[in-house]
Formats: sequence, structure tokens, C-alpha cells
Amino acid sequence: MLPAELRLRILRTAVLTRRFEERAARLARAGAIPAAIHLGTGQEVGQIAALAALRPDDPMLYGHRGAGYWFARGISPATVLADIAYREGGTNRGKGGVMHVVDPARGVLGESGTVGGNFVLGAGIAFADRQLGRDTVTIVFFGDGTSNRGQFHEAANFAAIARLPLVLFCENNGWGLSVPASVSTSVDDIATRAAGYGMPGVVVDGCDPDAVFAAVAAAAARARAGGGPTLIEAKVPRIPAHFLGDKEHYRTDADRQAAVDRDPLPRLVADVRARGLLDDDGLAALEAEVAAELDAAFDDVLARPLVAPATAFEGLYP
Amino acid sequence: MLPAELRLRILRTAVLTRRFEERAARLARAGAIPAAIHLGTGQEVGQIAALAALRPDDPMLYGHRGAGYWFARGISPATVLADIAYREGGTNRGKGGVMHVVDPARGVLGESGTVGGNFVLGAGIAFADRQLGRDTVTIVFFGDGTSNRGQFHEAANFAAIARLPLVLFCENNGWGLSVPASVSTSVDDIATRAAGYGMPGVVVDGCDPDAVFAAVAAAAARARAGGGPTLIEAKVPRIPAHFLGDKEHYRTDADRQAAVDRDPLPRLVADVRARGLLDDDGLAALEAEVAAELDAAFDDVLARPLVAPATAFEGLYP
Amino acid sequence: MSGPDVKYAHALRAALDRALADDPRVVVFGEDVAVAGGIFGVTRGLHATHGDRVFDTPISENLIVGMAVGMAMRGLRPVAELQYADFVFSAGDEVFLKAATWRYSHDGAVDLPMVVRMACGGGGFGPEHSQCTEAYLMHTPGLRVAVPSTPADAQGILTAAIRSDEPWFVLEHKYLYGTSGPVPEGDHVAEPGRAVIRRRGEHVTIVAWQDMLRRALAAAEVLSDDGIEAEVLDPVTLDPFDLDTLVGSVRRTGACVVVEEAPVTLGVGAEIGALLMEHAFGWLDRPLVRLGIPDVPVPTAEHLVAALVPSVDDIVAAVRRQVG
Amino acid sequence: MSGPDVKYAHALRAALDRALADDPRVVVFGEDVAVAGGIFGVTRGLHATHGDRVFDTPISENLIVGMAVGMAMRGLRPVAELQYADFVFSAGDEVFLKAATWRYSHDGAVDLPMVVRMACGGGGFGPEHSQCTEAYLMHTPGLRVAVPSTPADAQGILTAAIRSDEPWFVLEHKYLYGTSGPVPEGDHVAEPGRAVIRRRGEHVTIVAWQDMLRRALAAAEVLSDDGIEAEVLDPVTLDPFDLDTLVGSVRRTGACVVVEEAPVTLGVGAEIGALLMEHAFGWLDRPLVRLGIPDVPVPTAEHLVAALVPSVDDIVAAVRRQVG
Ligand SMILES: Cc1ncc(C[n+]2csc(CCOP(=O)(O)OP(=O)(O)O)c2C)c(N)n1
Ligand SMILES: Cc1ncc(C[n+]2csc(CCOP(=O)(O)OP(=O)(O)O)c2C)c(N)n1
Ligand SMILES: [Mg+2]
Ligand SMILES: [Mg+2]
Repeated sequence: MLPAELRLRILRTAVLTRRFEERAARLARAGAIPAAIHLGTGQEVGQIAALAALRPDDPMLYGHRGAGYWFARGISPATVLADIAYREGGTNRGKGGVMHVVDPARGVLGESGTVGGNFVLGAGIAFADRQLGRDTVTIVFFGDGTSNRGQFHEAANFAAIARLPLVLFCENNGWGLSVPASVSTSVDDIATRAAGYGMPGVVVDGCDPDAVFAAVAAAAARARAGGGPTLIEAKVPRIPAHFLGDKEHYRTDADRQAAVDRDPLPRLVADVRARGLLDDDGLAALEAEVAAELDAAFDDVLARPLVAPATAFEGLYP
Repeated sequence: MLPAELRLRILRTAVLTRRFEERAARLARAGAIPAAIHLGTGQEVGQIAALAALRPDDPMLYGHRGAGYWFARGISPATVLADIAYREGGTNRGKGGVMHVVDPARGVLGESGTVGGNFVLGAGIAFADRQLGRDTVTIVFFGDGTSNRGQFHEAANFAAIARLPLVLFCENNGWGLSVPASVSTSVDDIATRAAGYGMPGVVVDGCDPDAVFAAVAAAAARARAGGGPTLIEAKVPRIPAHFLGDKEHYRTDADRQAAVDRDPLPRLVADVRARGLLDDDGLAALEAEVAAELDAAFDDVLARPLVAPATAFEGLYP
Repeated sequence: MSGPDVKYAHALRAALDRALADDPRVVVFGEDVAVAGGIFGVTRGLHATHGDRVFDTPISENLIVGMAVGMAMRGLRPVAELQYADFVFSAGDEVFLKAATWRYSHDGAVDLPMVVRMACGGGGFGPEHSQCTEAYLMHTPGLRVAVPSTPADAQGILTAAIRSDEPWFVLEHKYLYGTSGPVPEGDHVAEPGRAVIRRRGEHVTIVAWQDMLRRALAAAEVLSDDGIEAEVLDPVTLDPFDLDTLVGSVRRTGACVVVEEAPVTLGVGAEIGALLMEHAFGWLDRPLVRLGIPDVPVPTAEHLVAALVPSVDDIVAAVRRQVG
Repeated sequence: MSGPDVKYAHALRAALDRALADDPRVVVFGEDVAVAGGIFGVTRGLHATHGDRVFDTPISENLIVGMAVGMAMRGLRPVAELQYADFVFSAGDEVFLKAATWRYSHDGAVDLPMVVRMACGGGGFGPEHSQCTEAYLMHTPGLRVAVPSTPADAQGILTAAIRSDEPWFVLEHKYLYGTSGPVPEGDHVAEPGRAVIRRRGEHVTIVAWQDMLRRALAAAEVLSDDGIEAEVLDPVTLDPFDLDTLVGSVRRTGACVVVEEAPVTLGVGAEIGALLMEHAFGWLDRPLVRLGIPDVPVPTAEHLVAALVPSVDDIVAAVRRQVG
């Protein structure tokens, strides 16, 4: 069971993520910032709980869904917004935008633009860290749709052989863009594929931070002890459309509503309340604090100039 | 159990294959023909038995190991030798050599030069034939080493979803060139990976033609009835070196001897003898007949000119 | 060109729709092409009309292209979609080593009547979703490459590609999907390997296609005010490449500028330069000018992309420098 | 160049051996590189000397290159082997979309000190095991490309590549592995981006590398008997490319022939042609001549390959036609 402080920290980060994304989406819809955002609504609690089970410097390659990964590692909303909005003060100065937020000191190493590229890069990262005597565990986040790329197979096989300190964390939200997992993926649980590599495969409720935390903690402990990789599949709802402009013509209202009903954030709020960790006032204070942080960050960043055009020529080589 | 006539046919084709390859290897070592041959010694019985369980027009993408695939489909030794030796009268006139023997009317569709390319092509072939109302079953042969390419994953997943009439036939000879399967592949039985795709996975003794025939026949019947793909793993010995020039520095004599001891051809000979299907005279006659056929074929083909240099410019487009 | 105005995306759709209706061997597939109608909307409605011959695949690019090759061998006429032209590398083995070589390796035993469609170019998508990869494809013997710039050519060339027995790669520019132009009614097929002179002029030949063609035409108007009349040539297909029309134009004008949305080094402009040396050396009054992306990847921010990709002003300035 | 005669393959091995000995961050991996010592024998003995830092991978090309990218991000200095240069497409996503873009996408937050070695060219291997894929790599911003032709350069450039913080692709020609030449003793490093004039001459500049360099040098001897003195330029690396040495040579000779073992269309010769237009237009007495593979894949039969790849006679004839 999560200690109280950690549970509250996860809640705070999840609220920060949710509110940040809501604001960013609003601004993007209004045309004030670029719209290349994939919201993580409903997946952020699982993402944040997973990262809470790792060390703050454990290498991570994140997925494309949301800002939770970065906030969980302490990257500031202003920094992330600067990357989204191509302003000075971000991490990639317009080169990578929201897809390539990076902070190696925090283990935030990036994301493959082609989904699934993370698998093989992650194997290399895990190999390198072990080889260099670092006792880190590398985590790779990916969606259910992404699991069908060939790189999954190549990386899973090698990770198992080499007993790499690697956690393959699948966020199965039942959709790969417009294609339901039932159409794209030949098994119900992607975790069942783990057996084909001789690695443990675990299914968890991705809306349950305790379950996610426990699964990742166990996988990380195993990996750090030399036991090799684990495939964790977190079942999560897909609440938002795939990307901001997506009208979801392909989806029924009932399916969307079912996802909304699984939203882990109200559940987590109810949980901390039930545990007596936070009352109405505390929650209001948390929301107010987040709002103030975001007000400041958004005001600050949106007042900054766009990165200078000349930066386009920089960064290719040392 | 194989009917007597079929058992004898398998034996005859296996003997033809073995003797053909022995001659080809001898000539190649002497520099009389190109040496780009990977011998199928010890794997040919399984290959031939597998194809005996299919219709003569069922599409096949073969592996790189040996001539058994082609002889099982009735391509003549002269034709194959012409391809190997870049003479007129082959199927690809020097373009593809031994790697790309082709005869669409016999379902012999070719081989991907990059091992593993067959998986995704095979999915397309199986899809096309079904779509075009042909009730064929497509078979894809591949080695244990090859199974670790990403294309395996992509094709297996889609084949299972689409219930493609496809048989994935793995010839696990324990080696991928110099790398033992234990070093390259994270599970002992590649067939265990089938469960991760929701398809049946079967392990058979690839030196036992009855077992191979039964497994392929069952898979084909299932596929033809709309039941989808099957992964069959035939355990076979790797008797020869990987390619002709390979000195096998990486291999112990004991391992090589263990493979030789598993040679299915003497076993099949003993079997037909024990069943009273062929006596010493019959066997001698079979060998003599094969020798005569090969004498004629080799004399014929090696007297032919090399394909004309101008053919290099032909064949790219219709 | 006469006919009603049609959007580029709709013209592509019309080509697919008609091909599906006319020929039962045509199948259309890729990620999100069926129910969703494609991430750029090109295939919208086709699944409803044609059923399972329009289907979604998993996120498996090797499979998408490899399956097309396998299907084509057996007589289907697959039209596969890769969501972005950068993904030719995600399916690199199948594009460059299978589609390109299979017929040749097997000495023509099978044809490959297949098409791969994909969206290229633009800004805001980042280094892995923005590339115009035509030069890679053009360097590869065995692949046919189209870069249609108008709705009419989009429909005509895609139709020709589907009816062809050769493997075609059709690059569709993201910024063109929403543009309109006349498309002939009825069965409209364009002939591959025929460049189109989009504007006549005597002082310089500008070669450009897709979004760069629009910029080249705009630049030509600006230049015209200065008395410089640019001829603007749209190659339409890069393989086959219409050498005659290029050489004819440059022999008239004596100067050539190539504008492309790809790295300059070994971009299509390099080939055009070499071809002009070989076929128009004596006629060239001045060296070829290549405009393209300086040798960096395509960044994500639109304004950074704008700093890299040739603009109307860049083209005007380059022509003035060259011809002036 | 002084020093004992060493085989090209051994020179490469010496570079790897020394790098492994000097720098614990260096790892060497790929298919069959460890116990077997590589299918062309380059890595023989390294596993015995350096243990698990030289290791075999599964047949998983995406993994091989992707892992190198991931390792490099974290401070290892991976030297990966792809068995054949054609396999850059089997690992297409990782080569063209990861190694090339990662540093830029993340604005330099990490360097990619990685090397991918691979065997190219030759005959008898067929369309998927014979290609010289340097033009594809050279068109890609972010990748460094070496085509060493001598044992000294093989060792020197591989050493430089391993010590560099940039992603290097080193093409090793199959027909050169067995050739010998002097290699300086001690710590021998070559400087990337420095072309070498392999032969001085005043009438024409022949640009060639690897097996075509050998043919070009043989052709130059034949031509010399006719009184035609060819200057033969070996670029050594294609990215960075030594423009100055090329331009200097062509300004002296006034003519240029490029010989390569790859399709002519958009081969490296196209870029050289365009560069010469841009930088030596007034000095060129005659158009560039490009010799390469006509636009078909590489067949398997050696004698068919010989019919396609420029021969010594082809080079002699082309130069005579051009200069004569
Ligand atoms: C190789 C590749 N193919 C396709 C895409 C386009 N694309 C981006 S996200 C996505 C869907 C991913 O689905 P999933 O992995 O389930 O993640 P989710 O969006 O559901 O979180 C697709 C098709 C891509 N970026 N890369
Ligand atoms: C993509 C690719 N990688 C590597 C090779 C080189 N290669 C050819 S056969 C082979 C070993 C294959 O092993 P396996 O699949 O087990 O077949 P076997 O030779 O044992 O029958 C290798 C590495 C290739 N042809 N294609
Ligand atoms: Mg999903
Ligand atoms: Mg094997």
C-alpha cells in the first residue's frame, strides 16, 4: 500500500497534469499554441504511480500521451509549455516540440517519433547503464497499438536473453488511434506475450495507483537484482480523442462514456478523502495551489518570444 | 501414418536432394560452380514431409537451407542447378541464383534475401489467395535464428487477427549461423511464442516425417477451414556448416557429431526397410536412378553457356 | 484542364473509390484508413462503400508494405497507406529490398502491381513525420515515384499507379490535401513520365513540385513584375523522369533553379544538375541553383521549418541572383 | 604513407582492438561477431581478448542499430556491425529516423558516439547483400559516412569514428578485406573530411572510392600510356565531404569523371556534379561524366554484375571520350 505522503504526491502530480493539459488543450483549440498534443487524461495516474516506484534518475522513454511522465520527474510546467509552444526555456527549443521533451539528469531521455522505436533504444539504454556500473532500471512506456511493431519482439527477446534491467510498461487504453485493440491485437492481454520471451507478464488496473506502484516496484527490484525484464500491462481508459482535432467519428458515445466512468482521478480523490488524507479544504487548497502555479507558468511562458529561427541550424552535431 | 507410396516418395525426394547437394557442394568446393549454397543436409526430410502435406499449388516461401523445397514441388535438378550455376534454363537467369528459385505455377514463390522478410510477404500471399477465392494454404519456412526478426511479430499478430490460411514452419536446427539458439532466443521452444498471438503452436521432431506430415496436415486443414494460422516448430539437426566456406571454428566436434547422429535420412531408410517397403535391391535401384538423373542433369547444365550478360538489364519491369 | 473544382484529398479518394468499384482485385489498407477514413481523411467513406476490401491494419509498417508485396505477387492490386512518408524507413526492408528487387531477383516471374501512398512535408510534425523522402526512392532502381501537385494529377497518377503492374510510391503533400483545382470528369488517368510546364517563360526554368511548386509559381509572378519570366516545370513523377521536357525547357531558358522540400545534398536537385550537365551543358549560361533544406532534419516548430524550407522570397532572390 | 603492410580486414580489427583496450566504454556487437569473429573475419579474436564487451546479437537488425543509439545516449561507445550495407534498410527506422535525428530532436541534450560498420559491394551475393548504400546515408542530415579504400584509412577512419561523438556509418568493401597496404604504426587516426589525391594528373579528375578506386587507378595507368594523365581523388568520407580538394582538382583539370558502385540516378556522382556546377562552373571544360550501375538492382551472378559495374575499360573509354 502506498504510504500517505506518496499517495498525496501522486494525487498532486496527477491534478497538476490534468489541469495543465486542460489549459493547454484550451489554448491549442483557440490557436494560441500548437495543437500537436495527445492528452493523457485518465492515463496520468498510472504513469505517475509507475514512476513513483522508480528512482528519480532511472532512465525513461515515455509515450506520446500527456505530460504526466515529465511532471512525475519534476520537470516544471513552464518548461513543458515552452517546449509545446516553441518558446525559449524549454528543453528542445522548437526542434522536437511536445514529442521530445528531454532532461537526462532526471532520466527523461525522450521518445521515438515513430511509435515503437522506444523498445530497441530502451534495450540499449538498459544495457549501457548496467555496463557502466549504474544500478538503474530503464522504463519504456508504450501503448497497446504500439506493441504490434516488430521492435517490440526484437527488444523483448534480447532483453530476456541479456537479463536487461528493463521494465516494459504498456498502457493499454483499448485503442490505437481509431483502431480498437480487438481489431489490431490478436490477444486480449498483451502481457500474455511475455511468456513467449520467458519474462514475467503482469496485468494491472492502471487506474489503481497501488496496483501499478506494486507491480513496477516488484519489476524494478527484480531487474535491479539482475533478474531481467518484466512486461507490465496497465489497463487504462481512453477518455480523450486521439489528438486534439480528432472528432472520433469511429467511436460510440457509450464507449467514450465507459472510459470517462473509469477516470482514475475522481477515484483517487475519493480514496484520499476516504483515507482521511485530505478533506474538502485540503483539496480546494491543492487545486488552488496548482492553479496558481499554472497561472504563473502560462503567463510567464506565453510572454516569452518564440525560439529564434536561427536555432533551426543548431543541435545536429556537437 | 504416411501411406506407403507417399513415404517412398518422400524418401526418393530426400535422396535426390541429398545427392544433389553433395554433388553441388563438391563442384562448388572445386570452384566449378558458385559456392553460395547453404546445404540442407538433415533438414530435407522434414521440409519434404511438410510439403507432402500440402497441395502442389499451395504457395510457399522457402528458407535458405537446401534444395529439398524445390524438388518436393517437382522442379527438376537441372533447373535448380542452372540457377545455382547461372546457366540458361534456370528460373531466374542469374538475377537471383540459388536464393531466388521461382516457379509460381508450382507455388514456389521465392525467398527474401534478408531472412525474415518471408513472414510479411507470406501474410500478403495468404491474404491475397483467400481474397481471390483460392482455397490455398500458404507455408513460410524459416530458421530459429530468423524467428527473432521483428517481421515475425508483425506477421504472426496480423495472421492471427485476420485468420489467414498460413502455416509458419520453423526449422529449429539450434544455430543461427555461428550463434546457438540458447544465445539468440529467449525460449527453448519457439512454438511457445504462438500463445502470445492466440494461435496454436506445435513442436515436432523434424526428423520424423510422420510427425511433420501430421502436424502440417492438421494445420493446413485448420487453415483451409478458416481456422487461421499455426506455428509449427520442427526440431532438426544442423549437420553441415552454415555455408560452404564456413570452418565452424565456433562449434565443438561433439555438437556436430550429435547432429550427424540425428540424421533423418538413414533413419528413414531403416524405416522403409523395416516396413518392408524397400529392400537392399530396391534401395540400390533408387540410388542408381537418382545418380543417373543427376549425371544427366549435371552434364546437361554444365555444358550450357552462362546466361548472357545482357540479361542483367532485363526483368526489372514488365 | 477543364472540369469541376475538386480538393486534392477528394481527388485521391475518387481515384481509390473508382478503382475499388472497377476492379475487385483492388484492396486498400493501412493504419486508420477504414472506419476513421485516414488521418488526413483521404479514405473517408470507402470502407462504408466497399466493405472489407478497405481495412485497418495494426501499427506494423513492415507488415503493411510486405503484405502489399505478397498480395501483388498473387494478383491482388494492393493500395497501402503509410501515414507519413518518413515511414518508408520503418518499412525499410520491404520498401527498398522487397518492392524494389523482387521482380528482378526472380527474373520477372511475378509482377508487383502495388501502390504505397503516404503524406509528406509540412511543419509541426517533427523530424520523423515531415520528410519528403522522394530522393531515397528515386535512387532505388525498381521503384516508381510520383509527387503529384494538383488534384487532377493526384487523381490521374494514382489511377495510373493502381492500374500499373509496377510498384508505385505516391507522395501526397500534407499542405495540398485541402487545395482545390479542376479535375476532368469521367475516367481520368495521367501518363507517368510526363512533366507539365505550369507556366511559360524564357529567362529561367524553375523545377518544383507539391508545396514548392506553389511557391515557385508565386515567385514567378513576383519576378514577372521585374521583367523576369520564369518557366515553371512540374515533373509530376520522378521515376520515370521526363528528361526531354526538362532539357527542352533549359535549352530554351539557359538557366535552371530546382526547389525542393528535402535536404539539398543528394536531393532531387543534384540529379537534375547532373542530368543537365549531361544533356544541356552547352546551353547552360549559368550554373544550376539548388534550393532545399540545408542539411539538418526537419524541426517541429513551424517557424523553424519556415527558416529552412525555401520561401517565395528565397526563390525570387535566387532567381534574381542567377538571372540578374 | 609508411609502416608495415597490413590487410584491410586486419587494419579494421586493429582499430577495434585498440579502441576496446583503450576505452572501457567501447562495446562491439552484431550477428556472429563474437565467437565466429564476423562473417568476413574482421572481429576475429576480439571476443577472446575483450570478453563480453564483444558479443553476439540475435538476428534483429532494428535492435542492433536501435541499441547502439540507446547505448550512445548513455555514454557507451557502441560499434555495431550490420552484416551487409543493404541492411541499413532492415534497420531503416533506427538508421534514418533515430541515429540521424535524435540529437537534433532533443536539441543536443545527448550526443550519439556510435559507429555502424557494414560490408558493401561485390558480386555473388544478390540484390539484398551487395548494395553500396552510401548515397542514401549521405542524403540524410545527421549521419557521418565513411568509405575507406586503403588499410590505413580503414584503421584511421574507424578509429576516428569510434572517438567521435557523432553517429558514423563505415562502409567496408568486401573485395578490399583481403587487400594489403602500409599502415602507420602506433596510434593511427585519420581526419574525416579530407580527400586524398591518390594519383596526380592534369587532364581529368576521376573521383572514386573502394573497389572503383582500384579500377580508376588501373584505368589511369592505361590512359597514361596515351598521354592522358588522370588525377584520381579518393573522398575517404562522404559526410563530411571535402569540397575544397575536389574543386581544387577540377579547377586544375577542367574535367571530372565519377565512378561508383551504385545506381547512377542520385548516386554520389549526382551530388558531385551539382557541387561542381556550383563551385567550378567556369572551370569545367566539359560536362561531368557519371559511371555507375545502370538503374537496375545488383544481380547475383558475378558475370552479370561485371556487365553492370564500371570496369577499367569502361573508365578508360569514358575518359577518352571526355578528354579526347
Ligand atoms: C511507426 C508509427 N506508426 C504510426 C504512427 C502514428 N501514430 C501515432 S500514435 C498512434 C496510435 C498509437 O496507439 P497506442 O500505442 O495504443 O497509443 P495510444 O495513442 O492509444 O496511447 C499512431 C498510429 C507513428 N507515430 N509511428
Ligand atoms: C536480415 C538478415 N540478417 C542476417 C542475414 C545473414 N544470415 C543469413 S542466414 C543467417 C542465419 C540464419 O539462421 P536460422 O534462421 O536459424 O537458419 P539456419 O541457417 O540455421 O537454417 C544469417 C545471419 C540475412 N540474410 N538477413
Ligand atoms: Mg492505445
Ligand atoms: Mg538455425
